[in-house]
Amino acid sequence: MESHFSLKVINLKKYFPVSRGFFAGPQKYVKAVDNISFVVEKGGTLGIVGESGSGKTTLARLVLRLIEPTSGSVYFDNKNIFELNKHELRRLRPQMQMIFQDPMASLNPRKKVKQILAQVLKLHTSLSSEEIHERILSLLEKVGLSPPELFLERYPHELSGGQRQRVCISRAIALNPRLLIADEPVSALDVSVRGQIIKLLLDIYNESRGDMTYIVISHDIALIKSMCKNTLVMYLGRMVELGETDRIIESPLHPYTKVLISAIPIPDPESARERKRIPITGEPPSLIDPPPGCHFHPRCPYVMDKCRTETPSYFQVDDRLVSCFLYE
Amino acid sequence: MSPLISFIIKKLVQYIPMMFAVIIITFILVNMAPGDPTFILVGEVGDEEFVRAARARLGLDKPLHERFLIYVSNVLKGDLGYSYLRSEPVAKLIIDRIPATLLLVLTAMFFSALVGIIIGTIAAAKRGVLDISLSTFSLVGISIPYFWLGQIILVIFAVKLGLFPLGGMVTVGRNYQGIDHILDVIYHLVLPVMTLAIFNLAYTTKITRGSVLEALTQDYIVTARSKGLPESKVIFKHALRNALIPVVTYTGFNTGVLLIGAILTETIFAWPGMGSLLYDSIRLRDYPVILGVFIYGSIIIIIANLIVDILYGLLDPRIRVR
Amino acid sequence: MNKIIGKNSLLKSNFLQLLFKKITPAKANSRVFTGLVVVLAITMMAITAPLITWYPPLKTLVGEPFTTPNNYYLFGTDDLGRDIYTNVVYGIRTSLIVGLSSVLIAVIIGTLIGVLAGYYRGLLEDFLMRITDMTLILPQFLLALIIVAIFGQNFQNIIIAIGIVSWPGIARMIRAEFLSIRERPFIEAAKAIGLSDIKIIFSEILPNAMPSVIPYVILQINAAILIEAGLGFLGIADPNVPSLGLMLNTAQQYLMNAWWMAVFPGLMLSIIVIGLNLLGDGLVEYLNPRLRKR
Amino acid sequence: MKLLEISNLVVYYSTLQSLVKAVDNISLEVNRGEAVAIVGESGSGKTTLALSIPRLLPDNARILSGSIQLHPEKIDLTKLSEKELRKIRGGRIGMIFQDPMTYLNPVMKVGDQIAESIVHHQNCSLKEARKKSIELLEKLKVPDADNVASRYPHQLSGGMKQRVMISIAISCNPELLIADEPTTALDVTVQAEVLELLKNLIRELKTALILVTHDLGIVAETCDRVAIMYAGKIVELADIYSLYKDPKHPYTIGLLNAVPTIKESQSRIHIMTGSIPDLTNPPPGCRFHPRCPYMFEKCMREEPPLINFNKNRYVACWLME
Repeated sequence: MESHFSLKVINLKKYFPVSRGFFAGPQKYVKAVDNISFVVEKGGTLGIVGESGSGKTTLARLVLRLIEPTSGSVYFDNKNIFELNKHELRRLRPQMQMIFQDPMASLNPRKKVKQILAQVLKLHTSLSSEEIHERILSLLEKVGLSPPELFLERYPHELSGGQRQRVCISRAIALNPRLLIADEPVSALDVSVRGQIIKLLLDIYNESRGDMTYIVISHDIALIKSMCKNTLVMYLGRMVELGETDRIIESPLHPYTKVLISAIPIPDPESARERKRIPITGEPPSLIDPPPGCHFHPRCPYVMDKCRTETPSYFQVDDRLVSCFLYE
Repeated sequence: MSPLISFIIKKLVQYIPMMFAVIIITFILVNMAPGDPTFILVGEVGDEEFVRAARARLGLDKPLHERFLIYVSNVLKGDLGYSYLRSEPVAKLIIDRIPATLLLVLTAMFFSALVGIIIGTIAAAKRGVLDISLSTFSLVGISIPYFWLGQIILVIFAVKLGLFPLGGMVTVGRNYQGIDHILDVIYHLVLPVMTLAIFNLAYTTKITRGSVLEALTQDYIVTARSKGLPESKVIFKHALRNALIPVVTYTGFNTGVLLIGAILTETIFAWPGMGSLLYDSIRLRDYPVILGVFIYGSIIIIIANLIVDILYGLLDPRIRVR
Repeated sequence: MNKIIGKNSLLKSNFLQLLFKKITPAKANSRVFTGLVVVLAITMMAITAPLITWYPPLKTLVGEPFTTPNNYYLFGTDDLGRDIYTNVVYGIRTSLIVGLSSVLIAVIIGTLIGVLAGYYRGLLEDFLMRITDMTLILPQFLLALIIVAIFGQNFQNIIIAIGIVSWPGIARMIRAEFLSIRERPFIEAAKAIGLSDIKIIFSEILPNAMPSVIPYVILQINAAILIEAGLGFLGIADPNVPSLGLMLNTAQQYLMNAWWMAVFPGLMLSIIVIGLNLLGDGLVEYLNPRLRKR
Repeated sequence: MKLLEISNLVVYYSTLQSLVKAVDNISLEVNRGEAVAIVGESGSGKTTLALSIPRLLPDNARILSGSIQLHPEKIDLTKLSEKELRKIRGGRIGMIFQDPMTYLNPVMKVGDQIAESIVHHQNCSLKEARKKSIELLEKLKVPDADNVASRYPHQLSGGMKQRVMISIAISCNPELLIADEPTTALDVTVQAEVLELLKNLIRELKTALILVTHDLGIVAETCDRVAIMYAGKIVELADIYSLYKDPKHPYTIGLLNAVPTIKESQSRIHIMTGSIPDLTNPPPGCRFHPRCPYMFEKCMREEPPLINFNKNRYVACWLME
């Protein structure tokens, strides 16, 4: 049966054991990703938004099987990637690629741009070295590094931040992946360079004409708004809201989403000073000992008794899913 | 339980297996030795009756695992064998010598750490002035082997200049008592301590300087300065406190080096410690004593490391919690 | 001093310029350079030993015993009438052979254990690191001493014994490097493109670990040379091989009247150690990216 | 009423290869109780400018010329002796830094770190200072301040640490608070809270604020005036209402539109080409010209001065001529 889902994540969990001393009690876990499910259609775009410690990066690594899950499954083209053996997985790798937050750190400092790209191509294609050279040139051109000859022999430290991220993008798209995950693709870059990279990513998406599925991870919902149709909001490892990005920003349902959106600074003094901010106190609690019930309850302005003991399941509101008892 | 106490207990638990490791390693080595292990465990003894008795006592005719248990229990009881040549139990021989060695090591350590930390901090604070002479001193001090340095010091200060005694711990033939005895020991202590301390001083100075320099580049130093604190406070209260953490680690790590240094130095100055004992035992092929020195030396070093680990926890609150 | 060496030496050729072409703090650079010059000079002496000495090593009564240094016996003779100069030159050879070959053993064992522990983690790591930590804490020198004492005082055993006691440091270092490098995103990127473990270890991690490991290995050679000399000084040495440490052991008995027997071997030993320390320490600073930024 | 007057300040960094002109001939005034933002990207010299006021620059930086006068006495901070300056640092000028983790001493209890400053400037006993530091923390809405004061930095969350940092800065009621990217290391929700606190605090204490940041969003909510810096120069200086409504300098326009905001639709992202220039060798003429869409011939040759063309508005661009 042909499915139009490119990616289907079902009850995905990743618990990291916490190492404790000799005299500690029972083994504790950091529930970095706690029971997350979602689907992305072929050619669709999904943004994952959350603050530090929300588990969004862990989720991305799981979806690419860079780490093994505690439980759950990820179907990529109807294949559960966790059931693949090493060999099959390696064959699937070119189909799913990732762009990392810090372009400097995600490039081997001892390899030239040429070597970095050639490595990918050699691994997954049987092109001759001339063909590889040609491909590298066209790839560099495609990500806006022109003339490409200028960049072939450079080491990562000899590039600017934006150029490095372009190299990372060219590595990720070298083999025409069908799933591209961008983890905070611009947050390590200078403000004036961010626009260029966002545009490049959008161009690549548009050029693929519905072949490529995008997942963008960020703490910045504005970035996700500019790139993704749908958004998944995470808090302490759990999904709190899932739905269309514009709708979420316009009328957030979950109290955390509301707080998050009202906290974003707006570069316009008049509306910024008029805006009513939802009061919130405290900070995201420790991941090792998260509060029982709804993880957000200690900071939630709408907290009820129930929230302190029971974990809310997902409730459908219009075409959105939200994990909050207010919508029971 | 306070976090500090549980931290200390945790450390103790970590170090006990190390003590066992020493015993196990010794046992393995002895049993892997070519020929008859009796030779090594008992020594090169002519007396057949003695050898037979010793073999029985050590269970050398029994299978390996039983022998191991006997060995471990012997060592734990403090029974390291018997030095036939000196007609004394090995343990007693060594334990008698430990205070002399420790006196040497601790005196050298105390002086070099004290002076080294002060010079190192000043050198870091006033960069440029002392740098070249200090780095030369550090380099040479670290590089010259103890045993040669000791010989040179002996030739210069004792043989040529005659300022200090040629060796020993007390002047032979004069039974000094009380304060005179202490002064006499100090008089004999000067040259060997000097030999030992130079290396450690050079090393501590170097580590302290580097460590303070490193600390001075940290962001919290800017905060301290932004409070308007005088530079002396910035250096001694903020930088040095942080910089001491690696210094303590290195000092602890150096105890081993220093103990070996003391063993070598004692040989030169005929200082009646473990080193002289070891040296004589090597010449006389008194294997039980050699093994004993290894075991006791290792235990001293393990204890020193344990102390350093605990100190480390006291200095750095971040370590304690984890 | 560095300037003079720099001008006169043949070494300031392409090789060095290649090595130091990137901007470096002048101080670390000149230390590496001086160290390299000293080490190479000593190595040359060791290699050309037969050409620059006149007497066979270890041969007794090539001159009167206890001859003071003069034109024929540059460093004098010892109690048995052996030429000290000849034995010092051959002693350097011994030191370098012991240093290099024992560290080679240590590097092989250390890399194997360090890589296994650092890359594969888990129980294997716990086990290997426990062993490493235990071995590391033991007094290396005394351990080497009893190994040689038990297994016999020959040259081979000395090298093996020193190799055996030297690996834990290297293993720890390599593991630490692996642990930190494998957490860096470019390793994750390499996994994401489907690189195999072997390739990740050898082409991604190891080259990035080298800058920290190489200076450490050099300092380890130094330690090995000192252990050999120390053992010799305590009389644990192969009597058929010239050894600086053993010479100092002999000299100890005649310190009162034959100072030259101690001075020259010790001086040479110190120079080797100084050279290697300069080189190793300089490289630590030179290759440390954090220090380099300043 | 003027509080601080920076005139023609030039700060250089010497690196191994060359000199970097981090701050190049900058003049700026700050009035009492006023909140001024210095906005720029990395390498614009904004942090250097801020740090040169209390002279907390790294060793390889040098104030080459210009003056920084503190009113009303008109003392020139660039010429003051270290000893005199120490009275001002932490006393009249408080500092808040970017990363509260690295800027707090890891081996000192946070309460002591606050108290230290109080003891130094206010001549009181350590006991009193400790009491005051707990009061300060309470003022910053730190729950259980007593307990927090006796903890080490690593035991506190980012937001708590930044509050400790702020307590240190305001412990002696400074006339001027300099905050260098105070919320960059924090999460959005925590950032909002800390900014709110900071805003109320400066209003209450009537402290002037210099806020150094790259985020124009933060500025809009907290400051009265903005200085936009690019490559060591101020390119635009304005009160925030007119700046956001009607940005003049092409760089300011670019910066305002460079990042998507939740208000606008996708298509509005404006793309600034190129990247930040290398300050060892800045472009001649207007430093922004290689990236400027309105660039003309004069821009490549001559450097535009910062011209006042309307009330409190200053722009350094030949288009304004």
